[in-house]
Amino acid sequence: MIEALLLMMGLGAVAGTLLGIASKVFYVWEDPRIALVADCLAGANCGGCGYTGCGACAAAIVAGEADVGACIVGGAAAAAKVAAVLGLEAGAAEPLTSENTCTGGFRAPEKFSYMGVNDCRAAYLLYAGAKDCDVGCLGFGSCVKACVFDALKIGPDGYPVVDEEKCVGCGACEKACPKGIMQVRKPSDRILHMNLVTDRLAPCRQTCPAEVNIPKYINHIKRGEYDKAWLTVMERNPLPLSTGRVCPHPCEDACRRALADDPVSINQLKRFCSDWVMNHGTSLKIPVAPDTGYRVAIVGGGPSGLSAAFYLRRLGHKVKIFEWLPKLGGMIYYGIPQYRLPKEILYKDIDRILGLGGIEVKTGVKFGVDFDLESLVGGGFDAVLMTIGAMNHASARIPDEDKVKGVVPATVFLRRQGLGNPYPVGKKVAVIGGGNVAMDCLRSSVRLGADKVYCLYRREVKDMPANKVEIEACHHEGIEFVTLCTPTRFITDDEGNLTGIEYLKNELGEPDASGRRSPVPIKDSETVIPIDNFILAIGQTTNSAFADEEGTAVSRLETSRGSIVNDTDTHQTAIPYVFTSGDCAGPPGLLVAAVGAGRRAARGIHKYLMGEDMAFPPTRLRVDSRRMKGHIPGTIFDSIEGIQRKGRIEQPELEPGSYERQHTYAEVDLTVTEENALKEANRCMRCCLTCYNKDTS
Amino acid sequence: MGDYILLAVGAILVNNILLIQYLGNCPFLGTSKSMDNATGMAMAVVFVLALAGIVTWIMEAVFLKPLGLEYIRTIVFIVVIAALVQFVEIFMKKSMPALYAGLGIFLPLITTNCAVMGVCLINIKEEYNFLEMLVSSLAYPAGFGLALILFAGLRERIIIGRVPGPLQDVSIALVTAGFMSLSFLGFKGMI
Amino acid sequence: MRDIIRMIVVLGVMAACGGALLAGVKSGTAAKIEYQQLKFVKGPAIKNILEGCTNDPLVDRFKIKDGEIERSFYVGVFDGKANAVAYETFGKGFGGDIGVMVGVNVEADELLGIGVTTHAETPGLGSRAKDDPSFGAQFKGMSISKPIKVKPDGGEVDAVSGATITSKGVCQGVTDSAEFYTRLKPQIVEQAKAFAK
Amino acid sequence: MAKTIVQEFTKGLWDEIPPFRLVLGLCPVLAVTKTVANGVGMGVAATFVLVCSNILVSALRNIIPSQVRVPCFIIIIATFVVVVELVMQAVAYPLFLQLGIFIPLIVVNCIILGRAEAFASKNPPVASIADGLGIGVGFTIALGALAGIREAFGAGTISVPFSDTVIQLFGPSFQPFTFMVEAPGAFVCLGLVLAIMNLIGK
Repeated sequence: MIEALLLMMGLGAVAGTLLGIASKVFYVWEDPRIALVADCLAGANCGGCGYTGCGACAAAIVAGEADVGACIVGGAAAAAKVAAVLGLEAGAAEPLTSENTCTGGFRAPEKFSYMGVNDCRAAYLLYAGAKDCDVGCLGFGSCVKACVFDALKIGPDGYPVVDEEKCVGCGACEKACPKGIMQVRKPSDRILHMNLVTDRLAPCRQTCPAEVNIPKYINHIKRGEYDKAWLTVMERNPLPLSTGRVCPHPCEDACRRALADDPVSINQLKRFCSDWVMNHGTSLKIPVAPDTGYRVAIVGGGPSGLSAAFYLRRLGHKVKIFEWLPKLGGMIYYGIPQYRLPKEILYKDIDRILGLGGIEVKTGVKFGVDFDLESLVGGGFDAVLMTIGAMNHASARIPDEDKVKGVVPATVFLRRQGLGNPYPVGKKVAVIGGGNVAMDCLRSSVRLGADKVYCLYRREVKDMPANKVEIEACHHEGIEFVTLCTPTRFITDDEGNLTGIEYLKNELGEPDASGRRSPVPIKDSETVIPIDNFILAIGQTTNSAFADEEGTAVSRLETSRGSIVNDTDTHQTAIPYVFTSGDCAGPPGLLVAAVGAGRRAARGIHKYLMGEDMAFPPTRLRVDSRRMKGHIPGTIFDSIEGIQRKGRIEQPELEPGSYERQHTYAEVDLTVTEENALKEANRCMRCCLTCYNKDTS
Repeated sequence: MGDYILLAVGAILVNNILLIQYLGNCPFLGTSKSMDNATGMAMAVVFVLALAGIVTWIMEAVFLKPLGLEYIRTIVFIVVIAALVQFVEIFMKKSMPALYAGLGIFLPLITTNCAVMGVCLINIKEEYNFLEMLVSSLAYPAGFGLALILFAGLRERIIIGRVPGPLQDVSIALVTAGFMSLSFLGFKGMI
Repeated sequence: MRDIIRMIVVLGVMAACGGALLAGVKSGTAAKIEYQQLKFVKGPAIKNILEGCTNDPLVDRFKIKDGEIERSFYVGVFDGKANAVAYETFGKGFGGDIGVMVGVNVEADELLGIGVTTHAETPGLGSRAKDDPSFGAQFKGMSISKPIKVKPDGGEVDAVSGATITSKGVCQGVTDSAEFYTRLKPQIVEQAKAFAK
Repeated sequence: MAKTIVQEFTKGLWDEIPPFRLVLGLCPVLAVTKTVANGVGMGVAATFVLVCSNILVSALRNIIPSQVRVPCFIIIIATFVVVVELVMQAVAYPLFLQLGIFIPLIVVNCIILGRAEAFASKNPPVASIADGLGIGVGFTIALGALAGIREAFGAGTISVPFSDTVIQLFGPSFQPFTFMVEAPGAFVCLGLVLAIMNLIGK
């Protein structure tokens, strides 16, 4: 009796001493979450999970190798607790969610008839599966079987559908899929992802400079989920109200539907869903990653800077925007006239970005005058993004163009309009240039009271880089196009006021590098148009004079024709912590390109700050949306079959010739009705790389 | 010498601890999903059993038998094994991280592995002397490893096979184990 | 350091409580367990040897201290007289000790029979010494005072075929038991009387 | 989430019945289900240990330091296992001989340690009793059922637990399907029962 007692007591004491001392002497640090997760597990060390005991299982869960429901004994209750622990640590705002990236399913053609085991991994062993598409879903639902939360089903179209309510982001489906179709990602990961040639991308999505997931948001609209459509857009484009109004939508040029009838009116649909959210869904929450502790200064509050600020903030960095003008928006505030993009609408976009919190704004301060790189670094910023735009105008090489009264650069003309102090114009106005800026000047002049407005252009109307709809609108508003002309001389009165412009007529010669035939002036074809004002709108350059000052940090920046040279992928400049994007980093481009560049810059800065590899993977997809080149091979078709022809919806606009149209800044283009939006959304064939819905109405 | 070989063969094949004696089946099903885990587990069991066999045998010879305390053998053995395994784990984690990564992570699983406890009890029940105990403590886990690794090979194949819904996973694994057991039963005539 | 001490104390106290509880249960169940073991291990052999007795030999038992060892004797009552006892002895077999239950008529010093209780012999060969009733039956009526041997050794017992060593071991065990039986006989007779009816 | 005591009990009978739903504690399931008597005996022994250790673990859950939690649970469980061992020797010695090594091995049965860790160490004693009893009864039923199938096919009999009675199911011409009572039969039979359980669903 007493022996038993003593023996057991001795044994317990020895075991306790041994373990107690060992746990101190041989102490090894490990992730504290492992212990927290281990506490949630059953602790039986039974090995039922396939791991070697609860500790190993917890370590695997924390490392992301095992899913949160790995513990059989603990069951769903333990899984929920583990998910809570991990969620807490990973940041409550950064939930992992699963997404199916293939929309093929039954519609995707097959190479051969597969009669084997109903399992994706087994089917994959045979020539990578029967689907014609190399990256398409095989549809046997290995992911569905892998999901212990019942959050996945093979949907009616033959591909898996995620139930977002049930999905905990455990990652089991991603591991089960041999084709990498199921992607379990945090919102941050999705923001950082750039189009790859291995992705499942419709032609429109490949073409969009901002890489918006167009088929997905149109599909949301189709189902009446306008808020989800908007959130999808916001993953790539934080200025949807603005782009929805002014984007020249290169995506529509790639739309496969155009081969049957007309391209889907993608931009109008984007505008529709963003307007709907503006009017209805103001409480929608945009996820923001937990703070990283880094601060980024953005010099210039234009579209690229705003886009970068938005994504940097969503990635968890604090941002401060410095803007020299009183309002944010840059060229889209001061450049695009009210009738195309009302300022209050633009500010809805900007307010939404600032509404994330953690983005400070300082206006009325100019780089190189009020502050410089040294003061930013000294002020505790870890990286600087320069989005200073292109505010200098290009010369038209007409003598005395900067002396004659009544001659004004487009940037000044438009900015004064934006500041509420419009440039006074006479009865007759001429604008030189064929881009969208020229169109804005032309149409603004009409509204400022000019009776006769001329557009001077050295080539023909079809060669103009401006949006077709803009040119058409100019026609509607009575603007006269004087094409194939080269202005040579200003005609002035005695006081130096402009009274007319003399120009030479052109003929077209050999095609130049851009494929357009270059204009050659015809001798002795001088013609004079009487005008009161002349607006120069033939291009802009960046004012990077500050980089020439010796002895400053910023002088280490390299410039080329005024633009600040950067790595076009990472947007990093010669100074590692300085990045540039938007118009100041290259030839001025589209708003949507600036938005896309802003996100790329945000990615570059994020990778730089986090010490990760900044370079793009070699599989990066590079599409030239202007020349429509560089698409994934085999995704641009010559013809499509079986589509019932049905025209696109019209763009609703103010009645041409009406008082509002000619004399006020009321918005000209209007938002489509819900009925029309649904009609248009249903025209979308929800294309992917090669397959599409053939039965689309 | 012959006796020891006979004992070893008997322990590995004829009385295979997993398939004939039904011991250690939880990790058998748990760690056989992948070959890597199966190999690691097998090695860890050999290692721990050799240690546990020696320690428990000494406990029996030095304390339990002379004091007439055989009736608390169960509790003494399990406490000794649990403390031993935990100690080895802590020690290995710090001092031999490389070995720990390959072997050590399987250790906690072994505390509740009935194969370990079972062999220790068999050693006592069969009244093995020290050498016999050593042979048995190495041969039984060798049999465990053999069956586990063979089974893992089969199971990696079964995962992609066309298995009827209700039979999937553990169910088909058990049926497969049954047929493996049947083939091991064939060794019965050897000794 | 504090938590180490707490660990040691908790583990030690818990283990001690466990030990105490078990010791308690053990002492509470010891008698019962002994009876159960007798009933299922030695019981069949005893019943076989003392066939026809009017009492339960498993209950009517006594112990005699023989130096270091304590020996149990099971009393068989025939015709109201406690004239038979059974006791266990051990012989060396092929695979270790063989337990042999020996039944003796105290009045005549004659064997009533023997039965193997525990053994570690080869199944199917040596184990037949236990399972085959004809082997045990040969011993009936032999005198306890003379050495008992198998036929190859010049005795009268037919060895179990294929298990000569086992058979020899059993005979050796019985012969050896005669030594302490003779020595303890007075006490046996004395104690056995108490069970007479 | 809070379940009533009744729910804690009943979940062990179907939703989480070991070893079918919780695939744990397989060794005794395979080893002792040759006859119904053995199976049920094992189940009762395990239930006793489960309930007792659940009570004690639950009562002591705030005293035990977390680093030595598992060793403490093991001591508690082992103590009750030895109690069962002793009591079984005293009252059901043949069963003890039949179950042999598997009685001490209850101590390493994952179900018991698992319930101690997963449930009893986090819940008050009354709920823990219900949980232990539920899982234990479920385990017993499962063992009994499996043993019933194996014994009926393998030996043509059903042995009644806690008595010597053995019921002959078939006539004398019955050829026992010995495979079922051997080790392979145990694996196959459990696998098939598991499949049937999956088929029925929860």
